[in-house]
Amino acid sequence: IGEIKRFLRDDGMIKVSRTLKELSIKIHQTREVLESQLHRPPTLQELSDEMGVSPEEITLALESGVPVESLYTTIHE
Amino acid sequence: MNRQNYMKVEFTSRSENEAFARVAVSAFITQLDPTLEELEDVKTAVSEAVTNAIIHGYENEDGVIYVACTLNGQTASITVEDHGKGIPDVKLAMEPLYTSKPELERSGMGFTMMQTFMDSLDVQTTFGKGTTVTMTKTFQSSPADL
Amino acid sequence: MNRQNYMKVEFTSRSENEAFARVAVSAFITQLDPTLEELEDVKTAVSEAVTNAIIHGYENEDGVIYVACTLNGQTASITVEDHGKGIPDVKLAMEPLYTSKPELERSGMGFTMMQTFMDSLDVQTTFGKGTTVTMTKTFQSSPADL
Ligand SMILES: Nc1ncnc2c1ncn2[C@@H]1O[C@H](COP(=O)(O)OP(=O)(O)O)[C@@H](O)[C@H]1O
Ligand SMILES: Nc1ncnc2c1ncn2[C@@H]1O[C@H](COP(=O)(O)OP(=O)(O)O)[C@@H](O)[C@H]1O
Ligand SMILES: [Mg+2]
Ligand SMILES: [Mg+2]
Repeated sequence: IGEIKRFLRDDGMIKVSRTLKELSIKIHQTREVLESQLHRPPTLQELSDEMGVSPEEITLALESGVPVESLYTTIHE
Repeated sequence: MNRQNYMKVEFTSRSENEAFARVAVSAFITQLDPTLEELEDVKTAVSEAVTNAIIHGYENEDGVIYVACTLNGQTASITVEDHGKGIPDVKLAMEPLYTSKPELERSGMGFTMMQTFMDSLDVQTTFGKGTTVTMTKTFQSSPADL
Repeated sequence: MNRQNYMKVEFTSRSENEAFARVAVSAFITQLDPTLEELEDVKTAVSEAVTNAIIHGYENEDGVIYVACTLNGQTASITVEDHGKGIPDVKLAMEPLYTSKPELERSGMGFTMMQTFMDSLDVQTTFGKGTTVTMTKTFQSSPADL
């Protein structure tokens, strides 16, 4: 069943919810990288330029994504 | 979620608000757990309708655009309304490749894209008063719900 | 962007629309180029105000919530309005830890959070008619513009 689901997903069945979660993880990773480069929190535009994703899309991903608190465990699992 | 859920958003007709309109609709529709492809389709259709309101309806002057979305089961009904100049000949306007602004390098494919990416498209317009575009799309149920 | 830009959104008072309201406001204020921290502050304040409208204003019955956002320079002004039951004693309601629904394990910290995370908070209410919460926040200019 896992195989079938994976096949379906890869075949145009990918749920937005999954993509947004992945994007939100990437946003938080990018933010950490930029913050250490700039020595201050990056703005949305800076994140957007770095990731090639519009600031509005970023706000959507942040909302549907992984809560910041559970990020650490997700990334380091 | 048996009764219908709706949202309406209104905003200044500026191109910098187009991404906002797209994301507002996306955020509301994520409740139906769409696939990436389904959501992309809706976003493209909303973009085209909002761009039309900005550049044709209001001809880049400040006006107000209204976007509404109603959810009924797995079906979303979306309207994009402007109180701009209206369309003198809708049948002609909806023809593929027709554009009244060839000088702006418009493709004339906006209505065709709305038609292609959504399940239905209806255009109501009164010349001199404005235009309301209504589109619907039914989303697949989540595999988990089947 | 000299003239002021605004958006208004209305939606059914359901908890599943809270995320929608947060995204709508966040997506709109991206135009002021906030940091993620600033965005979190605004989202928390909007959440608290919208939750109050849902559970206190409409007591979980279907009603309509109106959220508006106006941008003026680097300042965003946000209102959250309901036409629900209103607040009999605003001064008491705004006190930290006060809640009229202790049975729901509410923290009584909603207004305090709005006050903490935003620059200003104003509550207008008429008992039996509804409540309008107005909050403002000024964002730092983009470091790149300085
Ligand atoms: N909201 C609107 N208000 C006024 N005219 C419109 C509106 N939307 C579309 N039109 C008219 O319909 C034509 C076709 O629209 P469309 O298919 O999107 O092509 P394009 O935008 O590339 O011109 C436009 O050129 C314009 O004349
Ligand atoms: N929109 C509203 N409509 C009616 N009453 C409200 C509204 N917002 C707040 N209140 C009242 O103010 C009190 C304090 O609100 P808040 O500080 O958010 O605490 P809590 O929501 O945890 O009770 C609520 O318990 C309620 O009695
Ligand atoms: Mg067009
Ligand atoms: Mg509260």
